[in-house]
Amino acid sequence: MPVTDRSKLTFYLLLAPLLLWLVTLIILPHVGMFIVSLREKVGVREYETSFANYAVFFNEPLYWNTFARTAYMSIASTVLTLLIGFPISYYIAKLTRGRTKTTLFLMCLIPFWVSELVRTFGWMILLRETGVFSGVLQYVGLADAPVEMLYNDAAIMVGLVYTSMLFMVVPLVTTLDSLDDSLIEAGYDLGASGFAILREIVIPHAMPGIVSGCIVVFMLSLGNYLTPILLGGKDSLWFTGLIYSQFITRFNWELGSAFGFLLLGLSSLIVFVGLKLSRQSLGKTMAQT
Amino acid sequence: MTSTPDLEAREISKSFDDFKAVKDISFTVPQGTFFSILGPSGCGKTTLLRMIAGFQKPTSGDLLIKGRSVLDVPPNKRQVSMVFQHLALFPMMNIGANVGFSLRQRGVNKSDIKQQVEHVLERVGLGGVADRSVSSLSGGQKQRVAIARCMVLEPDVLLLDEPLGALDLKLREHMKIELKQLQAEFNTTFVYITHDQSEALVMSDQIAVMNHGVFEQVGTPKELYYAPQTAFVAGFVGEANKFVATVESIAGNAVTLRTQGGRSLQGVAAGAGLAKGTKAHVFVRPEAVRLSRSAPQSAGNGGEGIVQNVLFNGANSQVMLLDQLSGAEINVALPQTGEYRDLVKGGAVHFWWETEQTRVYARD
Amino acid sequence: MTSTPDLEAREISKSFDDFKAVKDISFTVPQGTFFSILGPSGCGKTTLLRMIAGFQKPTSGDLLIKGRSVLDVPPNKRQVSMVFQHLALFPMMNIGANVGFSLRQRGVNKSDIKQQVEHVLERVGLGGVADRSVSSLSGGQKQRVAIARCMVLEPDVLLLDEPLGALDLKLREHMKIELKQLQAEFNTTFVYITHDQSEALVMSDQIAVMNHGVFEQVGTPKELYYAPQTAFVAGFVGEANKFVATVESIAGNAVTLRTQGGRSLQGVAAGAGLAKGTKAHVFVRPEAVRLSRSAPQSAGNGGEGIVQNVLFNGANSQVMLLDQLSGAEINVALPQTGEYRDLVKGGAVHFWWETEQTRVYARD
Amino acid sequence: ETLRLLTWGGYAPDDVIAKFEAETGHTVEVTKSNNEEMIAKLRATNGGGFDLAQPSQDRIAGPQAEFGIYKPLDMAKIDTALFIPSMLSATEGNTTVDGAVYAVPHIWGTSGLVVNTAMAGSVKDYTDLCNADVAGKVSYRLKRPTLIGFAYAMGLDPFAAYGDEAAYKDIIDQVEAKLVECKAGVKTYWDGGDELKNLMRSGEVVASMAWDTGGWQLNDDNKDITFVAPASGALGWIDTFALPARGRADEAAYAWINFVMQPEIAAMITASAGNFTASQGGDADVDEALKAKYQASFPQAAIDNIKWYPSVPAGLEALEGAALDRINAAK
Amino acid sequence: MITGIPQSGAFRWTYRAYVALFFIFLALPLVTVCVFAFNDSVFPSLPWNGFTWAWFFGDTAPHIGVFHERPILRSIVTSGVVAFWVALLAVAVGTCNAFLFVRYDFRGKSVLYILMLLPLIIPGIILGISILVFSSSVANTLEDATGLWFDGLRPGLILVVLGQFSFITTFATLVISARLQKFDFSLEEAALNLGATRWGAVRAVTLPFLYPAMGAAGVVAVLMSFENFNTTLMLVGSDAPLTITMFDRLKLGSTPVLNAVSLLLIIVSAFLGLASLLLQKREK
Ligand SMILES: Nc1ncnc2c1ncn2[C@@H]1O[C@H](COP(=O)(O)OP(=O)(O)OP(=O)(O)O)[C@@H](O)[C@H]1O
Ligand SMILES: Nc1ncnc2c1ncn2[C@@H]1O[C@H](COP(=O)(O)OP(=O)(O)OP(=O)(O)O)[C@@H](O)[C@H]1O
Ligand SMILES: NCCCCNCCCN
Ligand SMILES: [Mg+2]
Ligand SMILES: [Mg+2]
Repeated sequence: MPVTDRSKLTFYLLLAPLLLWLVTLIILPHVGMFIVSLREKVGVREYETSFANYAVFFNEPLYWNTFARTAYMSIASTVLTLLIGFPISYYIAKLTRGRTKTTLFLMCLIPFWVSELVRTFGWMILLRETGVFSGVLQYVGLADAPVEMLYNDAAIMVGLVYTSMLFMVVPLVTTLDSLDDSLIEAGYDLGASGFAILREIVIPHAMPGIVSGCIVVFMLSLGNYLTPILLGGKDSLWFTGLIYSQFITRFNWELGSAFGFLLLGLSSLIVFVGLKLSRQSLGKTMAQT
Repeated sequence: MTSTPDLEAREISKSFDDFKAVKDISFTVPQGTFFSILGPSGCGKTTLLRMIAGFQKPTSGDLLIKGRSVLDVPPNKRQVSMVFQHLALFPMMNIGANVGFSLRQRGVNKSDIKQQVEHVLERVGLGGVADRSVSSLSGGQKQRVAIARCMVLEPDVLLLDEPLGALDLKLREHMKIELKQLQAEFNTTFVYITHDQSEALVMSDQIAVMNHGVFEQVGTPKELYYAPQTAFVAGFVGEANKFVATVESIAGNAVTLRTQGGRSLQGVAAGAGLAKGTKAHVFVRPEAVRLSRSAPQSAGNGGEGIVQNVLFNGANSQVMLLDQLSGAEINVALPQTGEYRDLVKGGAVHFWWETEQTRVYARD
Repeated sequence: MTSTPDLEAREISKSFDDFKAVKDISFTVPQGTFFSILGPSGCGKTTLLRMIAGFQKPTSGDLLIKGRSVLDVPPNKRQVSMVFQHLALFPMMNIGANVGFSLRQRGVNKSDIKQQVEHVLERVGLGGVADRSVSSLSGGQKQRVAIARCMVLEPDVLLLDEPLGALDLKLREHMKIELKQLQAEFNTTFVYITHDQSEALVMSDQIAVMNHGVFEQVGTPKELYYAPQTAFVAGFVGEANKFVATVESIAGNAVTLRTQGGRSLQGVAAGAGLAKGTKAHVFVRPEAVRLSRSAPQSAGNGGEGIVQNVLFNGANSQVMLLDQLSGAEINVALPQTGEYRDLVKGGAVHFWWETEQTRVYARD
Repeated sequence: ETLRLLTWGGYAPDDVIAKFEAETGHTVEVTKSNNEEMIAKLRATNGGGFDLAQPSQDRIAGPQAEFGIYKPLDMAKIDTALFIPSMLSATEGNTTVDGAVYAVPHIWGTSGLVVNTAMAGSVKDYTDLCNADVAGKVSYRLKRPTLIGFAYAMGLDPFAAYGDEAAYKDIIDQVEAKLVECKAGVKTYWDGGDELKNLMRSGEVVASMAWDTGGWQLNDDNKDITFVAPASGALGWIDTFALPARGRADEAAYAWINFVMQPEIAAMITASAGNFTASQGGDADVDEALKAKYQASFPQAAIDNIKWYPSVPAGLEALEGAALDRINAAK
Repeated sequence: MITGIPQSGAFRWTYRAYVALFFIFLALPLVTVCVFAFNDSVFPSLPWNGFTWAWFFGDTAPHIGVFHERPILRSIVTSGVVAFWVALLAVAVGTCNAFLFVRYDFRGKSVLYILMLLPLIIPGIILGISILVFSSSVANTLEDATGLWFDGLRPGLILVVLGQFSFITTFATLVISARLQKFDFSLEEAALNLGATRWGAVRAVTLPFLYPAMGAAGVVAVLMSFENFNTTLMLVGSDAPLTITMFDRLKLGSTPVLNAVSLLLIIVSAFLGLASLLLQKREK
């Protein structure tokens, strides 16, 4: 592009909204949040700068246990989503064509055109003690009393996987679609079995899609609030829940900000490690979504 | 030696829904032959090749490799390899891993693989590149790696689906010669698909000209060029002037015709179905037409033309003449000797060609 | 008539960082000329054209259109139009809107636009398509719309950047002739870029052969083909056998040389810088080499060769000979008469060519 | 004007709103909430976004000192004659900061136990919710009233320890241990009154710590369900009217206060919320059935045993919050 | 599609069954939500008490239908207003960003690009609280300094719009950039060559080319805005958008009126989603 021939004015006019957005809505707020997280409350309207709020986190097993639990549940839901979604994506991208393909792909998207709240609400109706599954089990005689399937980790997992599926399937279908069929055929032609082709050709090719799907799903799970709270009930403990309660029921912004920062650190760290392990770059994988 | 052919097709057909892409084709390819299938886009070449490779099941007919039917053999077990149009080199592997892929699938041990890969790469003139990435190669080198990848298994038959289609003009010219040399060196049977007649002519031992799912003619390049058996082959292979004319009389092979513009032509009957009073297609190659400054006293066809256009192109220059009598346009190859280099637009010149060079086909 | 040329470049240059893409080129293009710039990929053709169109500012030098410098005229005010490589037809507009685009920019009123659009479409043989969408046209028709879109403004100069590059072989052959006819009809100056020598030869009045940012030679197609002034032009325009040899003596134009393989050659000096004892490049066109069954008694160059390969390609068939004496490989065009059709691999044949056909250039 | 009212479920029934709108021309927008969220929201908006809030009287002075989210009431604009004088002055006393009064009382009631007597007859006090025979079928809120209630049931006196942070922490620690132990038997922690009612009605929960009114309302549908004042004493609360610091519709807010404190309107609200109001003569028009239920749940001894919330000193809430979090996290 | 790989019948059958099961899994919650919108019971759960339209049109307690629920109707309007502004801003800024990133090379470009992507990996709640905390402190400072009120910086619709805009813009930028990347720059040069001014060329050629992507980005923005919860919850004032209102109801255990709202939402979203797909198809 002959930048030199273009007006500098246009450049600055285009740059301005970007900077305005990033600086006032992303960068400064995070700086501000960090500053607030360093305020230790020492009395009525009296604050001092310290790491006391972070100390609270590290001194209270509850908080870092929740932190760890949130992380591994999120990782588990990411892996599960990948395992369930990959065969589906492969089916759509490689084993169907034309109208069937479009239809199946659309069917994958439809649930996600409605809000997460509605989707979770649906699961609540299905899983609750007076809900559909319990009723069906009793009806067919597999249970003689109502069965409670809500309010446990499995329910949370179902909800998380369900809610994240789109964000896995879309990038996977996109990358698998871009895999030239003749590569797969060439693999067969050269004597490979289906499994060898999956391992040596399909998965390496789909790696950017896998990584981008995993990052997004992981972030969505980690940052989720509704699903754990509505499906997990009294065991819903989720780190975002702690942050919300600091802000919304404890009006303790200082501790809440510290928690927020810790969550941000954790998510960035895990994403960073994931990118390094898979040798992908953020810019490249995110263009997949 | 009349040993069993490497490849034999018996009345093989393929239908998609109610569209018949390949219609009852039979042919045999003897060991070591460079066999080309030449035809326009959509005529069914790829479909035929994919049936041989095992990627598509024939609707009817049988396929034999080394005399044994392979209809029930899956593609990963067939002794045929395929070079894909866009080569289908695995971008996620380096060159060595690409070439060694099939050996790994067979569980050959690592050091043997390494050795065999190096050996076959050397044979295609690419020794020592095993550790480089596919993308670091030029188009022609990629081509050779794709062939090496197939040859490492020593297949009975190598299938190639327009492998030069994606290359640029100069490289394509070069690779034509190289491919033929590689084939001769490996002495493997090649089945080569193309829609470019010059590729087929230059490389092949045998060419099958395909159209609408059938083979119109199978023969050597020279047979196809000098003795095309159908109007389609005459028009598709090589350049030709084409006239429509009405048959006035037939005597044995000799046909007399009259074009719409009123010119009388003498030709040889080159296909069945010609009858007095019917319309016929007449083909004459541009290089068969001779020029002369004065009216020639020959027994063939000819007349006087006005130069419409001189298409100077070095050794391949042509003139376009307007036949004064019939108003037909005639392309004439200018002699390489440079004789008629002075012709200019608007000038008049005599032209003529021999009866034997005038091939007449019934209009279907 | 020595009127002011439509286009004139004076010592024009363009550098990117420290890479000089176009180096001090000067040329003039008289009104109504079909002027081609022919050169290999990356030699700077597009850069030169974009400077003329105004998309790039020359680093130094001057550009004149109809005698007036246009350096300070922005592209949307220059009286030159450009046909882009991929045509750049606006897909969001129908054909009429495409062709009328420039008129709309000038504020011409609607009914006039409609009329002029229809008129220019008729001139390119596409009357009545104004309401159709661009995508409904074939490749060749799009080409003509692109030209019509430029011609509607009656530009002084029409620039074309490899407009045929994206078309397939058969269509390209056809469009060559059509483009030349359109140019003649509009009588507008065309500046045409290509890396395909056959395009340039067939269409142009004048060709500039470009290499590494400079014009190696400017001349008519025949001049370039028969009297190339540099080794690059001799190699790039048309096919040629090329030998490296050492100059043994020079007498006026006549040069005697000896190749590495030991063959003695007689040729004509075709460039400056030849001196006894220096290395030289010798070029001979394949069609200049004659074959004979027995040793010829000619004064030119020649010897006996073994057929390495027969590249049968109809009228354009060639044989590759191995010179028995020097071990050099020589490509020979087979005569169109079909005389040496019987040559087969391994056979021996005599070859010779004339001294005048042997062009010698100093090695730089 | 539009009156943006931040209140509890049932405190602003549709018929009252319709009447108010018809009489005054103001419109009312209701946001349902609870004490913590009211404070949190007003803290976030710095006292903006709403024109009238209804926190409990014990939760006003602390947050006001900390965040300054309310503005003083102009008592001249309130028709004080409409209020029961003892409640008015008690509330004034608890909500005076720096000499300014911040709240007037609206509705009062108690927290205790709602029990399905047919299935959970054994539940007489908060700690009985941990009994094995009701395991899996009990519920309570995970909020400070639960801590306080359990403390009393365990024989402790948390209100007495309000002034002594160490003593209070000790109490909370014991309660925390108890609640963690009880957790396995809890069906779910309820959040809003309607949620609890649904749980009890469907039979998924048979006993819960709850507001008195919920029990009485459930009793209409199912005679087995009723409110029981716990042995260790019900907890008494008064919800108030307070003006957010930056409300924009003070006129409408005062109009609303004076409107709903009229005895006949107060009766309508009692019908909807289930609790009695601080309106002088407001219980005259109240449904006799409700009065009967009240009397059944509260014999004189139980009334005397009600523990009224004193104002919460700033700072205790952080302590309680951490305990609640740990209970929530326990397995 | 790969036609060439033969698979055993059993394998193919199992695979298809798995795919079918997957789609049942996807459809189940939504179908359930929709079906229970017609249950003549005050709880959205079994038993099935017969069919009713009451949760849409009912006007007597407890059977108050959506169309007579003032708070729900109001929050739908609120959501619509928010979505409109978010989409408008996100598409406008996203288009500028696309031009900047696709058309210009400048120092710090890659850093800005990563920053632009960052909102994708910042949990929504953190975006929400950071904006809340920051805007509050700015407001406090300004108010202390000037004695004026800065209500726009306190939780309320403006912050909700800004909060959603802060991450939806990233999506808009990606969608529009992808399209712009496919734009053949020579089209713009052709327009210049034919006498258009720079801005005229962009308007006549580039923007029309981008319209489908801008439209698709707008629809996506509307959908994301409508369903956003995590960020909105932290920034909402007294005007609650629909998801917040529904969440409050859901926590309290509501009547099937929620199912009715959901059904309406599903219909509208499906409609919008289809529209965006059609737009994307037009791109091709
Ligand atoms: N899977 C399929 N389903 C339906 N029709 C098909 C299928 N594969 C090919 N065809 C049709 O069969 C005909 C022959 O196709 P094929 O690909 O064999 O042609 P081709 O000769 O290889 O052409 P090209 O030179 O363009 O590659 C075409 O008309 C094509 O549309
Ligand atoms: N904007 C630019 N910045 C730096 N180098 C450039 C730029 N544009 C062109 N070049 C370089 O200038 C040289 C000439 O490029 P140009 O595009 O003019 O070649 P060309 O003759 O048109 O080639 P082709 O036939 O491949 O189109 C090339 O080496 C190219 O890499
Ligand atoms: N701790 C104070 C509890 C106040 C409860 N108000 C209850 C309203 C019930 N509808
Ligand atoms: Mg094909
Ligand atoms: Mg170029």
